[in-house]
Amino acid sequence: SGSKNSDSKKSGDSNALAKDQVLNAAIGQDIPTLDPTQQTDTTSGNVLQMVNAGLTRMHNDKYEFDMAAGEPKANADKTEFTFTLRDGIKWSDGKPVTAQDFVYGWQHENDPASKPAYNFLYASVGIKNASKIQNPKDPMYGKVQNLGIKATDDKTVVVTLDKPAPPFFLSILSQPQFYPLREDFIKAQGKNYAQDADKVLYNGPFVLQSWDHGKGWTYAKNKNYWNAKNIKLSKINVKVVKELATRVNLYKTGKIDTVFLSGDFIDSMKASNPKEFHTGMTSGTFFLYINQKTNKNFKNLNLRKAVNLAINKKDFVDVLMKDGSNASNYVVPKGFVKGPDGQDFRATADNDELKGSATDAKAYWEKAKKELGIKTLNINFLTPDGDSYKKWDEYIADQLQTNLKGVKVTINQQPWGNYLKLNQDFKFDLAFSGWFPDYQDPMTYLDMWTTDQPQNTTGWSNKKFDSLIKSAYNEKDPAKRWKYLQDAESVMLKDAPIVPMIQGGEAWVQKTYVKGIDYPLYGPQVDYTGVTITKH
Amino acid sequence: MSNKEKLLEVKNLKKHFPVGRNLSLKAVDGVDFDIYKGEILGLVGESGCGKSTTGRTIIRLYNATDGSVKFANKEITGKKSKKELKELNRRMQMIFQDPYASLNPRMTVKDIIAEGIDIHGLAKSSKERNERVYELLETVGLNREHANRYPHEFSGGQRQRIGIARALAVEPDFIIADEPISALDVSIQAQVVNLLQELQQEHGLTYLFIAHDLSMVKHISDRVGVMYLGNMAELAPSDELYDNPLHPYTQALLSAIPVPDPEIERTRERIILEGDVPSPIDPPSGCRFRTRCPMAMEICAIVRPKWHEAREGHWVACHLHNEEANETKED
Amino acid sequence: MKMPNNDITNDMFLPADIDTTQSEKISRQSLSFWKDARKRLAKNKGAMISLVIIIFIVIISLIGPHMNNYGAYKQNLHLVNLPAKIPVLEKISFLPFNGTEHGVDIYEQRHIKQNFWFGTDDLGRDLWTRTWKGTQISLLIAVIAALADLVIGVAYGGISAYYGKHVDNVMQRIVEVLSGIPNLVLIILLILVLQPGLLTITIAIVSTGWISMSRIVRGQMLRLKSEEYVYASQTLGASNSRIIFKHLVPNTSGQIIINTMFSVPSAIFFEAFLSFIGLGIRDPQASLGSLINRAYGVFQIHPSQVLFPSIVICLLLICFNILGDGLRDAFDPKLRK
Amino acid sequence: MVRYVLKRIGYMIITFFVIVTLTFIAMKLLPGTPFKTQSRLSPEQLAQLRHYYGLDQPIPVQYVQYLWHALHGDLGGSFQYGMRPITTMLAEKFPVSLDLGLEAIILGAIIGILLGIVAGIKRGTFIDYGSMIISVLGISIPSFIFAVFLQYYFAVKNQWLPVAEWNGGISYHILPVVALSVAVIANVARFMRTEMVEVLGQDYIITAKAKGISSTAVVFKHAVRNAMIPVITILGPLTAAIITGSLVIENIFAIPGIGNQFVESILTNDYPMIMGTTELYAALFIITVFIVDILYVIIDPRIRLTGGDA
Amino acid sequence: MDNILELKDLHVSFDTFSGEVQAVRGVNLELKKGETLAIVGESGSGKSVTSKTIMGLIPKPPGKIKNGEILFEGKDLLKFSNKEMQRVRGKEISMIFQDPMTALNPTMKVGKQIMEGLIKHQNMSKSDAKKRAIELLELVGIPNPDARVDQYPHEFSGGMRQRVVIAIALACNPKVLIADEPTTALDVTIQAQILDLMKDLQDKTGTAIVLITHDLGVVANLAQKVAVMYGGKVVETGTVDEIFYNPKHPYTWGLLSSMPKLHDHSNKLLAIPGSPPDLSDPPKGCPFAARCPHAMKVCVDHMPGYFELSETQKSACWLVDERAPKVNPPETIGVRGE
Ligand SMILES: Nc1ncnc2c1ncn2[C@@H]1O[C@H](COP(=O)(O)OP(=O)(O)OP(=O)(O)O)[C@@H](O)[C@H]1O
Ligand SMILES: Nc1ncnc2c1ncn2[C@@H]1O[C@H](COP(=O)(O)OP(=O)(O)OP(=O)(O)O)[C@@H](O)[C@H]1O
Ligand SMILES: [Mg+2]
Ligand SMILES: [Mg+2]
Repeated sequence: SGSKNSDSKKSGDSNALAKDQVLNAAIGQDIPTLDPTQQTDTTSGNVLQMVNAGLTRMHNDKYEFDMAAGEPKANADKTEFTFTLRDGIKWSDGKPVTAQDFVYGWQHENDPASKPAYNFLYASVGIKNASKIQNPKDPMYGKVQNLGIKATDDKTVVVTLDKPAPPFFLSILSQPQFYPLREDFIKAQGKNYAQDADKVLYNGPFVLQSWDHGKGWTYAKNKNYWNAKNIKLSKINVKVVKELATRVNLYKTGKIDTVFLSGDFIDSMKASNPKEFHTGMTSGTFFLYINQKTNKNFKNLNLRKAVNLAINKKDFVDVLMKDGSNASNYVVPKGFVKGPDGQDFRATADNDELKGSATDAKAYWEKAKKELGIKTLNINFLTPDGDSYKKWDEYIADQLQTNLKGVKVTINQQPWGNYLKLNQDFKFDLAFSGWFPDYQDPMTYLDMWTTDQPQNTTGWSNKKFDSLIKSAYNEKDPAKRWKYLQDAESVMLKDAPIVPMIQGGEAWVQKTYVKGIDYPLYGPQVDYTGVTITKH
Repeated sequence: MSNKEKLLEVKNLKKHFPVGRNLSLKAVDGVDFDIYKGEILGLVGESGCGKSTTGRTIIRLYNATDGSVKFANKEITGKKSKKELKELNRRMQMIFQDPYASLNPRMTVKDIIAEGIDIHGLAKSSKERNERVYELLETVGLNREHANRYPHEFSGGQRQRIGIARALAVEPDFIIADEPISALDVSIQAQVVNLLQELQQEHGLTYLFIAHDLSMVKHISDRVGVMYLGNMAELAPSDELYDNPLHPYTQALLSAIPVPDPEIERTRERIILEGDVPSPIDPPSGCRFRTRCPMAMEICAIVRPKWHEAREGHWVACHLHNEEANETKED
Repeated sequence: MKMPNNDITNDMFLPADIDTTQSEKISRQSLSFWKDARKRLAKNKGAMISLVIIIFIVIISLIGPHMNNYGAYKQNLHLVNLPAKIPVLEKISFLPFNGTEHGVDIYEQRHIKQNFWFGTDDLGRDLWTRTWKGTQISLLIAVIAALADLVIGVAYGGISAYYGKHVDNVMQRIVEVLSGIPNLVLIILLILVLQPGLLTITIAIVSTGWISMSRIVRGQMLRLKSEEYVYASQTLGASNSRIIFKHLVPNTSGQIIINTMFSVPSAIFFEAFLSFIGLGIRDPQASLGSLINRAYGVFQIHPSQVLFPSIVICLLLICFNILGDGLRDAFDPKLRK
Repeated sequence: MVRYVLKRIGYMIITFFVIVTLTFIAMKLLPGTPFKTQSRLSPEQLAQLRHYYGLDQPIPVQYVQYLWHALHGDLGGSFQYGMRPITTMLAEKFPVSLDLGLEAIILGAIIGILLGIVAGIKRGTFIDYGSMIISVLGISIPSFIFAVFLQYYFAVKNQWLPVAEWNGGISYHILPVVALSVAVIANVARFMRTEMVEVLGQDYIITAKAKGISSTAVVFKHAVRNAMIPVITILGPLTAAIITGSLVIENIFAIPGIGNQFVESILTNDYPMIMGTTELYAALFIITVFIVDILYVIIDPRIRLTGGDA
Repeated sequence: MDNILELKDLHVSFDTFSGEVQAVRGVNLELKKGETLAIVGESGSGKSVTSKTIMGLIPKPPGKIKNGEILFEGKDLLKFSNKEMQRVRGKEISMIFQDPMTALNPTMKVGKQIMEGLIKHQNMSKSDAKKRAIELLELVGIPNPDARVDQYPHEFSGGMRQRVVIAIALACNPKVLIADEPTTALDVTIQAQILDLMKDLQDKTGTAIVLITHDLGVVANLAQKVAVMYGGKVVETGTVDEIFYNPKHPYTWGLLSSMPKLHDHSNKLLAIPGSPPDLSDPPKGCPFAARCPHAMKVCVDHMPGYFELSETQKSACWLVDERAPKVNPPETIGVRGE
């Protein structure tokens, strides 16, 4: 994650450690769920990655082997991997973590009866039979015993895939959906499973010592964790405080040691606490869908370009976001993944396809008007509702209306569920959307734009793009594959099927005595495993 | 008097108000009396004995529970056509007790008085209407400048006179005056009573004059009826009633009234009644008065005394006078 | 006999011609109920000041947005989050109009020449204009809601009281059930279902607002129905409509006006409340509540963004309440002689 | 009395049933579906999910099921919190809200009553005007505005009190309770004053004075008691006000109560949670009004209920 | 001086919306031990204000005592402090009010209301006070007093409540009892009970009574002396016989002849025309002048002083002046008995 301010990244451990290794933090939202099968959101994901462990773990922007003792043995065409588990790995109730726990965990995740929320990751990686098991129309539906995972003994997990493993195979195994689960415990808990801190078993760096719903939770160091000696924090107190202003006040009054900032608090804290202020980038990208399926006007490339260039993204990030977000003309974010050449994807990819100014936008608009024979254009701008969106929507609408005379934008804020429905039904002209990576590979940002992908709610279809993506899928040579992906992105950008807006950033303050908090671009949102508190 | 023409005949009139489940308040529980044309019939009794209810039921403000009321030989209880009702409303009027509550505070005196004129279309033009109002104001001793004022600007006596003017506006034959003076000061009472008397003489009106002040009732009325707990206890010409009260209740009532004459008061013997009037929801059996009657007999608790003419024109409902009951049986 | 006073001369002992009709004369000026109430209200300083403030706010809310040409929706990201600055008043240190925030002159710091009287918001929109536009919307909602309460409440209460018996019974049972629901819950449900917006908010507020009006009207009508003057009118043969419109309605009108006067602030409050929890008017439209909602998160950083709409809304609520109190005192028959 | 109570309970049940039904209908009318990751699900998977949650059943069937489950204390699971049972969540948060609400109402009632008494006795004086100004302000100024300014001044600017949370310490309670009780204070004070003025004008106060007992005894033994009885009647509406207030106060002061949760569930379309909270609020309100009515009957010796209309 | 209570030139007014109301404008009264003085007069003539002033119960503001003395056993009550007044109230002077329905605290047990005064003035223990309360209830003729002490006022009928009010007033054996229209709200039969009771009690305790009423019948029944008030002034005072049989003031005449008599058969009542004066702008001269059929020029501008007609009778009327023309009272006046 080279894009981060250098000083924000794990400042050196030069200072002497404080006696109490306790970190206090606050967050806007309670933990939605502790059940990995139900997890879909970052907060739950973050907690689960702190208290549980899979075969691998994301740390310092790379995967490390966690429950797995080391590199798996792979067959020649990379469709079968044999993992050996570490010695002495234990659940928080003292029982060992076994290969069977992995089998049960993965099967449970794919069992329709457990109402999984995010199990399509299995299909993305290509775990054997996963897509069939998940498809209610398939005869194999729900037959989890056919899933490509086996325990040959207590320590050995064999994973089989439908096709050669993608490059992100090992990193995705760090996600909660691939965690081991203890069958006996889950069955015993029944309905109560994961409802409270003591209704879950832990095997990660921390355990949840307490979870006071709505108030907050406390992590304590997990003494049973195999790597416990490298975990310095003994406790993390996280308070749930909905209002950012209140969280900031808690920080200011010394009640918490770190807090994320947004909006106007960024300027104010930057000014008042410059030494404690940090920004960084995330792998979240934001863009606008342009619906050219039901709105024929948008089939016009000049119009799409006009819309693209009419919005001053720099002002957007500098004035409205201020959190280190980057105005983006691309779809694969910066600093997210390095290629076989060791270079960041963006460093070698096409970055300028959609560059231009408001003047260019006007020119495109004029052309488009002529070509389409229109004078005015009404745009239904669909967005999810939410406080932060309000401001962004307003800005985007205003930019379009100001820079493209004759355009009238109607903002249509909808609750999330409804937003999705309207989006999928193509009932919009522009739609605000964001994308977070499911796995650490450019593909997660690109394959969604192929023809007939459900996520491609633009109606854009490009044969060349489709074939490049297909080639990338089937290419075994990482370098060639890399090239395909970069070309695909370039093809896409030329055609401006969407309006890339920004690559998200994050701004936070942390007391100077807090060292080593990591905010990786892939993996947990905040990684506490390397944190230390120095004397203060 | 019986040769005179009957204007109003009330027979076995009952008015029960429902209170709660299965209970009823027997405000008026079977009263009989007649009013002759041109006379003033007084009605007295203690508070809550059903005087107002009787008056209001006669004028159809309440629907009678039972019994009949004939006005000028026509039955007036039960369903009536709009026209019949209107006619009735013109011929029968009411004056109310509370001079503060009986005038609409949002209307001018003129509109209040003219309400009847408007409803019955008695004036052809607004000029005629005004003239009529001024005339009525003068009749009741007020003057035309008062027409455009509001009720709250008047004193109690003045308001009461406005109420009278309102009733007179439709030129009724019969007026029910429900305690028109009890809210007024002594000196003002006389103003109103005198006015009512003058009007009666001038216009040949008939009154049902309700009051709880026996001396005033006796003063103004030709005949007086005494009510007790929803029943009529006694009815007789005023002087006869005063000189020869038959019912123990009437006797007690008469003796209880303090007389503004120290000498009489010093020597007077009173009959002091024990206790209070029982509840009309659950009245005593037999004679209603028996619980407080100094002369109660066994029969009083069992048989309801018959309403009969004990002497000529002197009606009473009391077992003490029962033997005469059979002799003077009425129609 | 003792003669108490010697200034008295003999000729004074002649009969005086006292016109006895004089004694019936009313010397005071004739006052209708309304005039009387108006006079009383005019005497109530608090109410009059409140009325003046309300009128003032209404006027400014109408002309305010036209007093500069920034417009309510015009964004400018170079002018975001400016504090309030008013040329002359900036000299008065205790007023928040000197363009500084936490001791820093933001205008100077950012080299901004224009003045924004109430500052700007996070999209650089002029808050003076938005505040008054918002006031317009808040007042509009409140007035529509109050009028709707009035119409529905009077009709419902009137019908219920007038028809009485079974109609009344059924209608009152409905009210009883409805009033058992906390109004907030009903309002929120309605807004959720209907989607926030000016009309929805109004409907939601009215959905429970009319109940108190209907109760007052019904109670009043029932009471009036057994007033002697209504009986008097009945004995005169008055038709139902005459009784309703000549007697019942005019005598209920005071109560109706008072209640309407109180439903205005309550509607303003509910609108603000809904906006505050995020169910209010949607941007770019603004109401006082939505302005506060938007700015309250940054209260510590840019206090003026919350301050002005808050002041306006508090002033409105206070003034309407005081005016309502004043009206009640003016109409209250208990105080009448 | 028994009959009256039974009748009231009957009404309570009907009202509650109506509310449950209304809530259910409202939720069914709401746009969108509860599934957050819809975009990644195939239509088949989606149908499957709908089936799991019973959403593919006809609405009347869903309604009956909902009622049946609700009757067994099962209000469903929160969409926002991994299907965590609503009942459990409410049970966790309710005590906090109750605590806050009770503190506010008790504080508000005590201060309000005292203010009202003083204002009523010292009618027309400076004290009277002072307390009436306080109560007009309290009634007029929305609690959220008041809370924001309180928090800024006492916690942020001067740091005399904690900014937020509800940690059990008294100091954590002061600001939210004060913010929430202003409206109570104001309403109670105003009402109490009116009642005091009314009562002090009653004949029995003159009787008491004519007995020669001291003015304090007249005020406290005769006036206050009689003036306070009607104050009970506004406790019902005040509960509603407290509920309204707590929605924002809990949010502003980060108090983990149901109000806080309710706002969150509204903003995240957590339908089962909205329904559950709505029903809890309704029940709370209905029961409070009921208790107030019964209390009134018990406290005021004049009312004797015989079963008819009260 | 055997006057137990004496009022000298008492002036009381009230500040109201429409200016100062001069409710009492120079009232002089005397009350001897054990005697009953009746104050009669039209509504608003200042009777109640006078009595409340004696008790020190005029609300200030809006009321204020502008002038005068109230001598109780020679001491001026108006100079008493609030504490001292409390000792007088209920113990030395007590009061009964017009409306028994509202005169009792609805939320306090009847017994407790009686006990309060006893505990305060006679330092009785609670149990003694309760015993005494029961005795008092028995004394005023309430059956079953043991049970009744623990009941609330609403459980009593109007007549019984008035008895309770009397019991409260008499609890500490006061020297003066002021009864402000004690029977006006009651029915005649109940009124008779109460009047009887009051007479009875006066015989037993020797309390002096100031009886305020509209009803001349009640006056004739109960009083020894009468003061007639009009427009905030006492216009005539004398013994009952003097006032009833030999009144000198035309207002007294009017009062007497506007009431019908049961035994009298004359047709017409004598009405006093017009309405009483507006006390916020009282007439300069005699307050009755505007309604007086015999008014003279002097009456309009000069308030007559008291003409002493006998040792006990005084009248404030110019007609009594020797320069005035001779006017005969209405013929109904002066007829004694049947
Ligand atoms: N509308 C009503 N509903 C129920 N009860 C009523 C109604 N009107 C009168 N009553 C009851 O009927 C009884 C008789 O009342 P009514 O008014 O006729 O008495 P009254 O003799 O006129 O008494 P007063 O002298 O006090 O006017 C009373 O007990 C009264 O409470
Ligand atoms: N608290 C008060 N404030 C203002 N005016 C008052 C007050 N108390 C009495 N008055 C006025 O004083 C005058 C005398 O009143 P008071 O009560 O003594 O009359 P009253 O003779 O007792 O009449 P009533 O027979 O009706 O009881 C009236 O005009 C009345 O309006
Ligand atoms: Mg009556
Ligand atoms: Mg009086």
